[in-house]
Amino acid sequence: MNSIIIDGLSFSLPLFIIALGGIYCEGSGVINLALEGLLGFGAFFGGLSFALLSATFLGNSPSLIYLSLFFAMFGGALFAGLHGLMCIKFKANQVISGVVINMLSVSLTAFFANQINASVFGHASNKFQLEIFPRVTIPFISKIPVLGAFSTNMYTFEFIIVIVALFMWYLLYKTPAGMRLRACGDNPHAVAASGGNVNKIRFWAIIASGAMAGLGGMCFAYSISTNFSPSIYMGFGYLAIAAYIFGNWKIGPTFLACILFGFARSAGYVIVQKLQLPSSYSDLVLTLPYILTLVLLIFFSSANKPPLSLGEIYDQSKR
Amino acid sequence: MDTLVEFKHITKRFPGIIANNDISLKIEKGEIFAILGENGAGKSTLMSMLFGMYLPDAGEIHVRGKLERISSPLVANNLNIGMVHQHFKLVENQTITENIIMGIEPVKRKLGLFPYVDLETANRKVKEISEAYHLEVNPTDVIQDLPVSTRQRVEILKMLYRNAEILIFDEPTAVLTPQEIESLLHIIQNLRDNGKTIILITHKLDEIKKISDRCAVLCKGQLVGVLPVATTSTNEMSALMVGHEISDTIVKTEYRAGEEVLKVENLQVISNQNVTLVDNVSFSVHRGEILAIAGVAGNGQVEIADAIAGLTPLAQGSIMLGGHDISHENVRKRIEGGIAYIPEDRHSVGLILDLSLRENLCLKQYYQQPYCKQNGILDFPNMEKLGSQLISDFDIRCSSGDDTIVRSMSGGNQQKAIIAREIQLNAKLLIFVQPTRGLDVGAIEAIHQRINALRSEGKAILLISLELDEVMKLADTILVMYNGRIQTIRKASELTKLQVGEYMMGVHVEKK
Amino acid sequence: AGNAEKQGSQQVGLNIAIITTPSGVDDGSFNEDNYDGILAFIANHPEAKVTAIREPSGDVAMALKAVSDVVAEYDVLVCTGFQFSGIGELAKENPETKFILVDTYPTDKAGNSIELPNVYAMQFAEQESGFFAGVAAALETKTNKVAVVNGVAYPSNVNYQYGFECGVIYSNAKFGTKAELVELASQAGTDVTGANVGGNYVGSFADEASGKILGEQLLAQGCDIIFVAAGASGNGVFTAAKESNGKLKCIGCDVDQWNDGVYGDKNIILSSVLKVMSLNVERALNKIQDGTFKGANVLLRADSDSTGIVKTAGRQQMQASTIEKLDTAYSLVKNGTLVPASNFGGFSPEQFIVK
Amino acid sequence: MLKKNNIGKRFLVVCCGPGKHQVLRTSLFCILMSLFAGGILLLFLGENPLVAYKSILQGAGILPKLRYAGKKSQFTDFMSLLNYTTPMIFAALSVAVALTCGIFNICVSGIMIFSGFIATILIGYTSLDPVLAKVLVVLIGVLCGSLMGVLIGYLKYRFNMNEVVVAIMLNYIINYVVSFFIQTKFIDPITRQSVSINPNARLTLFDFPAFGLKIEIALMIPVALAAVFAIRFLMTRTRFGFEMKAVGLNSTASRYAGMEVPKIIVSTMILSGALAGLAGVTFYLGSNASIQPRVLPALGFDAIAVALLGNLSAIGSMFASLLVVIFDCGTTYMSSRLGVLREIAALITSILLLFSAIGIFFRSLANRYAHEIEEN
Ligand SMILES: Nc1ncnc2c1ncn2[C@@H]1O[C@H](COP(=O)(O)OP(=O)(O)OP(=O)(O)O)[C@@H](O)[C@H]1O
Ligand SMILES: Nc1ncnc2c1ncn2[C@@H]1O[C@H](COP(=O)(O)OP(=O)(O)OP(=O)(O)O)[C@@H](O)[C@H]1O
Ligand SMILES: [Mg+2]
Ligand SMILES: [Mg+2]
Repeated sequence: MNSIIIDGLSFSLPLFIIALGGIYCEGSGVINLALEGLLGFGAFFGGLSFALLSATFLGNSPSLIYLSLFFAMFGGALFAGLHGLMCIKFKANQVISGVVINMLSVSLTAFFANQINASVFGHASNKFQLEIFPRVTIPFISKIPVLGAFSTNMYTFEFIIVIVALFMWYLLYKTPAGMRLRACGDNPHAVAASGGNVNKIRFWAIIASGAMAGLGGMCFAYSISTNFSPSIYMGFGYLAIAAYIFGNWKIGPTFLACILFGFARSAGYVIVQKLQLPSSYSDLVLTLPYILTLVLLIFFSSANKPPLSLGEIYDQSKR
Repeated sequence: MDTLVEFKHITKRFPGIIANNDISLKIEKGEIFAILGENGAGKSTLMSMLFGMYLPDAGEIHVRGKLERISSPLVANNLNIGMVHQHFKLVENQTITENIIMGIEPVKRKLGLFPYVDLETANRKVKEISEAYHLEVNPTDVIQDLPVSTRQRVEILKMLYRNAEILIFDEPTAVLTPQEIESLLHIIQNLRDNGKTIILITHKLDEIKKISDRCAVLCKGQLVGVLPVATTSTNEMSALMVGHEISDTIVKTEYRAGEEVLKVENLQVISNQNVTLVDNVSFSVHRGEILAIAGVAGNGQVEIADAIAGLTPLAQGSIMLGGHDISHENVRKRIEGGIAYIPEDRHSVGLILDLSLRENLCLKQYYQQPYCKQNGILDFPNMEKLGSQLISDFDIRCSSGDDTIVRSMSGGNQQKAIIAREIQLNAKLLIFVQPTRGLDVGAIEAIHQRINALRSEGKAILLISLELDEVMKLADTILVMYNGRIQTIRKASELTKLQVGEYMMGVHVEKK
Repeated sequence: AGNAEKQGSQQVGLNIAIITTPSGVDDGSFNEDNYDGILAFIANHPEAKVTAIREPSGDVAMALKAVSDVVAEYDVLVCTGFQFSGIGELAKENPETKFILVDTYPTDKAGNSIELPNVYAMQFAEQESGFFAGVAAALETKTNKVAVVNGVAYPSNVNYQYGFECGVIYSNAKFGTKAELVELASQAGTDVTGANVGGNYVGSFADEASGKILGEQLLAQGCDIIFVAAGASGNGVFTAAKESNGKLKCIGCDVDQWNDGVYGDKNIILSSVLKVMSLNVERALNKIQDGTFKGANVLLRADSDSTGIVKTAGRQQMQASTIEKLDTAYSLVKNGTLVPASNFGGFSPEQFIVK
Repeated sequence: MLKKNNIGKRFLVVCCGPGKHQVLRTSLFCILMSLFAGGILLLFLGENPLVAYKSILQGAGILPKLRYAGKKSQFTDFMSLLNYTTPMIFAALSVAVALTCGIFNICVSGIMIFSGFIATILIGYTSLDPVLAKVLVVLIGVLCGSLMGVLIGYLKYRFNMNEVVVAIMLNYIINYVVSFFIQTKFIDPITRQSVSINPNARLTLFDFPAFGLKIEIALMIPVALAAVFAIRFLMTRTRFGFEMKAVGLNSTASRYAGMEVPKIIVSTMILSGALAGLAGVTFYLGSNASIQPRVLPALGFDAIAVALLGNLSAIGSMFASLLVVIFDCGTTYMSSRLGVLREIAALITSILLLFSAIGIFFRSLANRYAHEIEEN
C-alpha cells in the first residue's frame, strides 16, 4: 500500500504540473497539444544546463539539481515561445502548431544533444547524465499509517511542485492577471474592450505553460532515468492533456485525475505482484490507468465544458 | 457649449470597402448626439475608433481640444470614454462584478504581500451603482445564466463603473422591452443632466426624436448631414438616411381565419439544468394568421419555437402540424412537413458563416432533387441557379455573388439570406424569431412587407419578437409569455401597446 | 566523416559503414563498443574510413531498407543488432560487399539461419558472462540476496539469466557463499517456446519507469546486488539503485557500464560483464584487410576472450578476493570444464553440475 | 514606406497573393522557404545544401545514385518510395476526412496497429490463395478501422467524450494489448517482432523479380490513388461531403438545417477509421511484414502533419505524403553520403511543417500587400 502511494505520488505530481501548464494555456484560449514537446525540450534544457554547469565551476553541489529545475522551466518557456509566436503572431492553427512543435522538439533535442555532446564534451551521445534527486522523509508524520506514506521517501521536487502549483492556483483565481487570463479563454473581445491586451495575456499564458511543462519533464527525467535522453518522449504530455480534459480544465479535478493516473499505475504493479502473474502480463497492467480513465470519462464527460473561445484565433476585427 | 470630441477628416478602410470616408464631426459637451444610418453605413466603425478598437487610416481625433492617438480601449478609458458595444462583450463564465471590474480591478494585499482582487468591495460598489441608476442586477450572478436584457444592463454598468464622461451607446435598445427602453432613455437623459456627454447609435428614429439634441446621418461611409433633432421630422431623417422616403404603414387585408395549421397542446420544455422553461402552453395558428408571441427576452418564447422546429425535445404535450402529430419527428421531417424557421441567432444557428452564400441558401434543400441527384451527388448548376435567383429576388447585397463567404456580409444581408431561404421552402408554417433585430429601417420595412405578403398568401405565421411595435403592427393574434407560461392570448385588436407591455412585465395575472 | 566514395582497390583502404538501430554509435553501450572496434582498426590502418549510419525506428523491415540503401557504397558493412538478421538475401546479391553481423546470424527469405561466404556473423555465449556475474554477486552480497533483471525472455536474455543462476549455484557450492536468488513470481519470463523460465523480466527493453519499479521491489525484498541485462529498462533499475543510498549495487552487462553508474562521487556499478565485440569486430576487419576473411556463423566464448567481466581497477568495486575467485572460475569456463546452462543448452540451471 | 521593401512585397504577392491557385502557390512558397532555411542549417554544419538535397532525391529514387547494389536500380528505389508512400496516403486521408468534420483523429496509430494485428493473425498466418488472402486482408483492414471509428464517434456523440482524450487512451490500450498478444503468442525470437506473415497475404510483392531486378510492387498504390480521388469527389461533390463540411464548421446550424449530426459524425469516423485501417494493413502487411510490439507507428502521427501540409484536401494530402516520404526515404542515403546526422532531415521536415502551418499568415499578408500595391 505504501509503495502505491510513494510511487504514485512521484508520478502524479510531475504529471499534474504539466497538466496545470495545459490549463493555463487552454484557459487563455490557446489549444496546447504541444505539452509533450515542451516537457521534452524543458528536460533537454535542464539536462544540458546540468551537464554544462557540473562540468565547469559548480562541480557536484546539490544546489545544481535545483538550479537545473529552474533551467528546465526556462527551456520549456523558451520553446513555448515558439508556440506562442506561431499561434499569436502568425495566427497558425493551434492544433497544427502543437503537432509541429512536438515533432520539432523531438528532432531538435536529438540533434542538439548530439552536437553539443560531441563538440563540448568531446563524446557524441544523445544523453545528459543527471544526479539522483534527493528524497526526504518527514520525521513524525511519516509514522502515521497510510497518511504517513504521503510524507515518506518523497522527492524534494514533489514539494517544489506543490508550492509552484499552489502559487499558480492563486495566480489564476485570485489575481487580476489570472482573472483576465480566464476571461481571454471565454471571450477575448471582452478583455480587449476593457483595455486588456489579449495577445499579450495569451502569450504569457503559453510561456507559463511551457515553464510548468518543462518543470514536470525535468522531474520525470530525474525520477525515472536520472538522465535526459530521447526516451523522455514517452507520451506523458498526452497523458497530461487527458488529465486536464478529464478535470474539465479546472485545477482541483485535474489534480484528482493525475492522482488517479499515478495510483492506478503503481497499484497495477502491486496487483500483478500480489496475483503473481508472469511478466508478460505487465503489458496488460499498463493499460489499467487508461481503461480506468475511459470508463470514468463515460460518466463525467457530459458536463465537460472547454473554455468557450478555445482554439479561436483572436482577431480584433472579427465579430 | 464647448466641443468635447472632434473628428477631423476621418477615413477608415477595410479590405475592399471604405467604412468611413473623410468624416468630420464635432460633439459638444453635455449633449445627446445621435448617429443614424443604414446597416453598414459605418457608425460602429466610427465609434470604435473613438473607443480605441481601431486606428483611423487618415484624419485626427481631438478630445477636449487635444489631438489624441487612441490606440487601445485603455487609452480611451483614461480619456474617460466608455462604450456599450452593439455585440455584448461579456465573459460568460464569470460573475457580473468580475465582468464589470475587468481591467480596473480593485486590489488588496494579503499579509501585505500577495495581491488579490477584492471582490467584496467591488460587489458592494456594483450594487450601489446599479441601485443609483435603477439598473438592478445581482452582482454575483454568472453571466451565462442571465437573460439578454440583464446583460445589456451589465454592459451599461460597466461603463458607469468606470466613471466615463463620454458615453457611447451602440444600439443599446435592440433587445429591451418598451418599459426597459423607456427607463434606459430616462437614464440616458439623467446622465446628460449630470453633465455627461452621450453618443447614441440607433435605428429607432422615435428614440432619437425623444431624447437627442443633434443627430448625424451616415450613408455608405459618408456623412450626409448633421441635423438639429427638434426641428427635423423622422421622415426627413429616414429619407436622408436611405435616400428615399419610407412609409411606416402596411396595407393589411382583413383577418379571416383559415384552417388550423399548427396546434400546440400542453407544451412543456425542461432545460438541461432541470428548469421548466415552457410550462403548459397551448395555442394554434391558422392559415392567413400572424400569431405573435410577445414577452421579455428569456421568458420561454424561443424555446417554444425550438420545440416546434424540433431542436429541443418536449417534456410533455404535443405538436400537430396540419392535423399530423409531429411531436417526436426529427428536424428534417418537420422541415419537409412544412415548417420554415428564422432563428433568433443568425450567426451561430441560422447560417454557417464560413460557407458561401450559395451553400447557405441551399442549406435546407441540398439533399433533394433538383439540388442533389438520386445518387447523392450535388447538382451545382441547379444550386447556382437557386442562389442567383434568391439573391436578385430578395436583393441580397454581396461582394462576389453567390460565392461570397457569408461571414463577410453585413448583418442585414445575412438576415435577408435566411429569410429568402426559408420563404422559398414554401412551407405551411413560418416561424420568425426576432426577424428585424439590428436592422435599419429600410431593411425592416422590406421584411415587414414580406411577412404581410406571406400572410396574404395564406401562410400561417408565428412571429416571436421583443419589439412591441413590430408585434402591434403585424399581429392578428397576440400571445404574451411570462415566466414560461401564457399570460394572455387575445385578438390584436383587443389590446393596446401599453396593455401588452404590462402583461409582458407580469403585471396582470389573468384568471382562468 | 568524409565522402564515401567506393574505392576501386584495397590499397586505398577499406571503406567501412556501421549501421545501427535504433540508437547510434555513441550510445555508450552496445553500438559504441562495435564502433570502437572499427576505430581501433582504423588507428592501425589510417587509410581506411568509417561512416556511421543510424536507422531510428528499430523495425526489421526498416533496418533492411537502410542497409540496402547504402550497400553499394561500401566495402564492409558492420551491422549491429538482431534487427539485421534479414540481410541474408541482400548479402547474396552483393557478394563483393563484406558483412559483419553482431548478435545474430543471417537468415534467408523463409527466416532460416544460413551461412554465407561474405557474412561473418557472431553471437556470444551470454550464459558465460552471466555466470561471472552470478559468481561475483554471490561473493559480494551482504544480505545474501541477489537477483537478475532482464528485458524480455528472448534467448539472449534467458542465457544471461541462466548463466547468472548457475554462477550463484557454483559460488555457493565452491566458495561457501550463502547467496539466495530472488525471483518475483509476477515478473517471471516466458521464453520463446512458451516455457516459464522464472527470473525477473521487465517485459520490455525500453520501459525505464517499469524497470525502476522492479528494481525497487527487489530492493524491498532485501536484494543488495542485481545483475541488470535489460536494455534501456535497466536504466530504471540503476536509478532505483542510485536512490537506495548505497544499499543496492548493480552489475552491468554487454559493455563496461561504469559511467552509467556514477552519482555524485559514488558509483552503483559493482562491475560489468562483457560481450567483447570491439575485439572481434577488429579481428574480422583485419582478416578482410589481409585477405583471409571467410564467412561464418560463430558462437564466441571465453576461449577467444570474447566473454568476461571487468576487473580493471577504478572501473569496478569488487574485493580483491572476489577477483581472484573469478579468475579461477574464468579459466574453468575457458577450458570447457564449466558449462553454464543456456536457453537451448539442453539443461536448466537446476540441472547445472558443479565440477 | 512602401517603396523601401517594395520588391520583397511584390515577391510575396506573386508567391502567395490573390489569384489562381493561391493555396497551392502558398504551399509551394512554404516548401521553398523551409528548404532555404534547412539549407542555411546545412551551411552552418559545413555541408553543401544542394548536394544534401540532391542526395535525398537520389536516396528516394527520384534522381539516379552513383552506383547501385545487386538487383537494384533507380527504378527499384522509386518503387520502394511508392511502397512507403501508400500507407502514408491512407493515413493522411484519414486525418483529413475527420478534420473536415471537425474531429481531430489522433488515433490513426492505434487503429493501424489494431487492424494490422487482426489481419496478421486472421489471414497473415494462413496459406490461403494469394488473391483471396489479399482481398481478405484489405477487407479486414477496412472493417477493423471502421469499428474503431464507430467507437470513437459513438463515445463522442453519446457521452460527449472528447475525441482527443479517447484517442490518446485508445492508442495506449491498443498498443499494450496487441503487444501482450504478440509477446505471448506470435513472437519471432530472432527479430523480436511478430512472426513474419505468409507472402500470400502481403499487399506488397516484395523482391518481385523482373528485368533482372528485385522490385517492391505496392499493390495498394492504385487503391490509394483511387481513394484520393474518391475522397476528393466525396468531399467536394456529394451530399455527404457537404454535410461533413457543414457539421465541421457549425454543428448547431447543421442540426437546425435538419442534418442528423450524430449520424454524420459517426459516418465520418467510420470513413476515417476505415482509411486508417487501410493504412494499417498496407503498413504492417505491405511495406512491412511483421509488427513491432509496444511501438506506435510514427506514421500515424506524421500523418496529422502531412494532412495539414496538404491543406486537408485529398489531392494535397497525396502530394504532401509523397514529399514527406521522399525526405524519409532519402535520409539514410544522405546521411551516408554526407556523413551528417540523420536528425537533419527530420529537422528540415519539421521546419517544413512549421512553415506550412503559418502559410495562412503569408497568404493574408500577401493579400494585404496586394491591396496596398493596388492602391498606390
Ligand atoms: N472588421 C471589419 N472588417 C472588414 N470590414 C468591416 C469590418 N468592420 C466593418 N467593416 C465594413 O465597414 C462598414 C461599416 O461597418 P459598421 O459596422 O461601422 O456599420 P454600422 O453602420 O455600424 O452598421 P450596423 O447598423 O449594421 O451596425 C461595413 O459596411 C463593412 O463593410
Ligand atoms: N469579419 C468580417 N470581415 C469583413 N467584413 C465584416 C466582417 N464582420 C463584419 N463585417 C462587415 O461589417 C458590416 C456590418 O456588420 P454587422 O455585423 O455590424 O452588421 P449588423 O447589421 O450590425 O448585424 P448584427 O447585428 O447581426 O451584427 C457588414 O457590412 C460586413 O460586411
Ligand atoms: Mg454597427
Ligand atoms: Mg447592427
